[in-house]
Amino acid sequence: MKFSVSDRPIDVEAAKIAVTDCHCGAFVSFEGWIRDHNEGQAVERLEYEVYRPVAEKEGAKIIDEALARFAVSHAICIHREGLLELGEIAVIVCVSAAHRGAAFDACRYIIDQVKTRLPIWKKEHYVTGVSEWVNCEQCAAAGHAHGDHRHE
Amino acid sequence: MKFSVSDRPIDVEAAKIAVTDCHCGAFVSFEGWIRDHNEGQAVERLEYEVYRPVAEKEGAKIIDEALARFAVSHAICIHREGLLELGEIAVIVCVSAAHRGAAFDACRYIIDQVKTRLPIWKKEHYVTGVSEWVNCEQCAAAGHAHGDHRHE
Amino acid sequence: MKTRVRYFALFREQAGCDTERVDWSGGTAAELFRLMASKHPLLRSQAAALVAINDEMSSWEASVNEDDEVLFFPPVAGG
Amino acid sequence: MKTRVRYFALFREQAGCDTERVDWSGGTAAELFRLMASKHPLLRSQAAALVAINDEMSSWEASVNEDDEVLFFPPVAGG
Repeated sequence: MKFSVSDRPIDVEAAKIAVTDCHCGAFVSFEGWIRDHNEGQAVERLEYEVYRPVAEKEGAKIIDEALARFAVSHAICIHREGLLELGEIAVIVCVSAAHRGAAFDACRYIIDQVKTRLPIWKKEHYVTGVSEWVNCEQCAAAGHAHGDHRHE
Repeated sequence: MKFSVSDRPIDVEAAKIAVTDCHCGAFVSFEGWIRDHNEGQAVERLEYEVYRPVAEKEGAKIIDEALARFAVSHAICIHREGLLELGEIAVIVCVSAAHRGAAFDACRYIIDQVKTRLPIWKKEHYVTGVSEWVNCEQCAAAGHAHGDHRHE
Repeated sequence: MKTRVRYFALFREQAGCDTERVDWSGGTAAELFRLMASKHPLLRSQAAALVAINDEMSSWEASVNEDDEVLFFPPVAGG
Repeated sequence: MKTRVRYFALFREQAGCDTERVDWSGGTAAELFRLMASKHPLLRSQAAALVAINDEMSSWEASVNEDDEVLFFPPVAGG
């Protein structure tokens, strides 16, 4: 499975083995780690909600797009769901290729797309006891507060 | 040690632990693998010659440059020397950062610089019994045969 | 026309339910969202919100057909 | 003026030795390389070859000083 959702800790070694190939000279991996703060707030734990039927379909599409656009041999992505503690791996992307340029480009493409296209949401539980749904990257980058803008 | 040369198999887990940090949300790693062919020839094994006094000094400089240029928290690079078999890891770069963009950029910067600035050479041993020093990336990219051009 | 609507994450909390059936005159996914927002005062449209119809990602301008299931995704935040 | 020269990888094979002492009139690292190439017919300059003086990376235009150790690096190929 090129893209999958897991409710258990991600097996990094297994993900790497899935892209191992004696024709490949380059391996690039990305891991998203649960860090102890976000936008100035101290985070205690994190909760991922994943709508699997669409996430799995779109995730597989993203991997296929990366394989088609870049000269890479293998690519895999695993995303966690449920409650995660600090330091846990939320998402992993592994890519192997003959040469490193394509491996870097494909790995970055996959994680960029995964973060903006898949129906996955995270709720941060702060040390203050408050919890909050985290807005998408673009909204955060634009400096918008939650819910103060409209789309359509 | 941010940059080191190793004559034993690279401990991937230890390299990752060296950059682990609860303030970091992104981890990017690159591994160079010994592949079974190069420029059309079947490779049996590979030999790295490293001139350590300069490689270690320049390698540490490269890591420092990456830490100064990109918003990353930690970076490490380990390069093998001696005889390597197919599938072995020749070099690893691990970078951790608050955000992924800088982690990708720094990781790529480090491996690009390591490949062009450090006094490290590889000799490929082909299945035909022949062995040959591999030319630098730029020469290979320019399609030059060994020794058919002059510098200065 | 009957449509099944599903809410996720923040939208589920704002709507106060995860699924509902709606009987309406039909239209685009965007029009359906506005209709539901008028029913649920807390439900507010968000930049970068996404919509899927019958488990396929869709555009907000897509027409909703009879018996479609429409999924409203608030801004996603994977990884 | 006395200079110690060291060859690595391909250059070592072309020069047929890894270290030698040379007594010359002095000059730049590039001039020293050309002098050594005239002594060792197989030793040929290469694009992207590098030079270090006293274990510090240097430019080919740098002047070699008395008692310097000059390292000739053929095109590198790490990773």
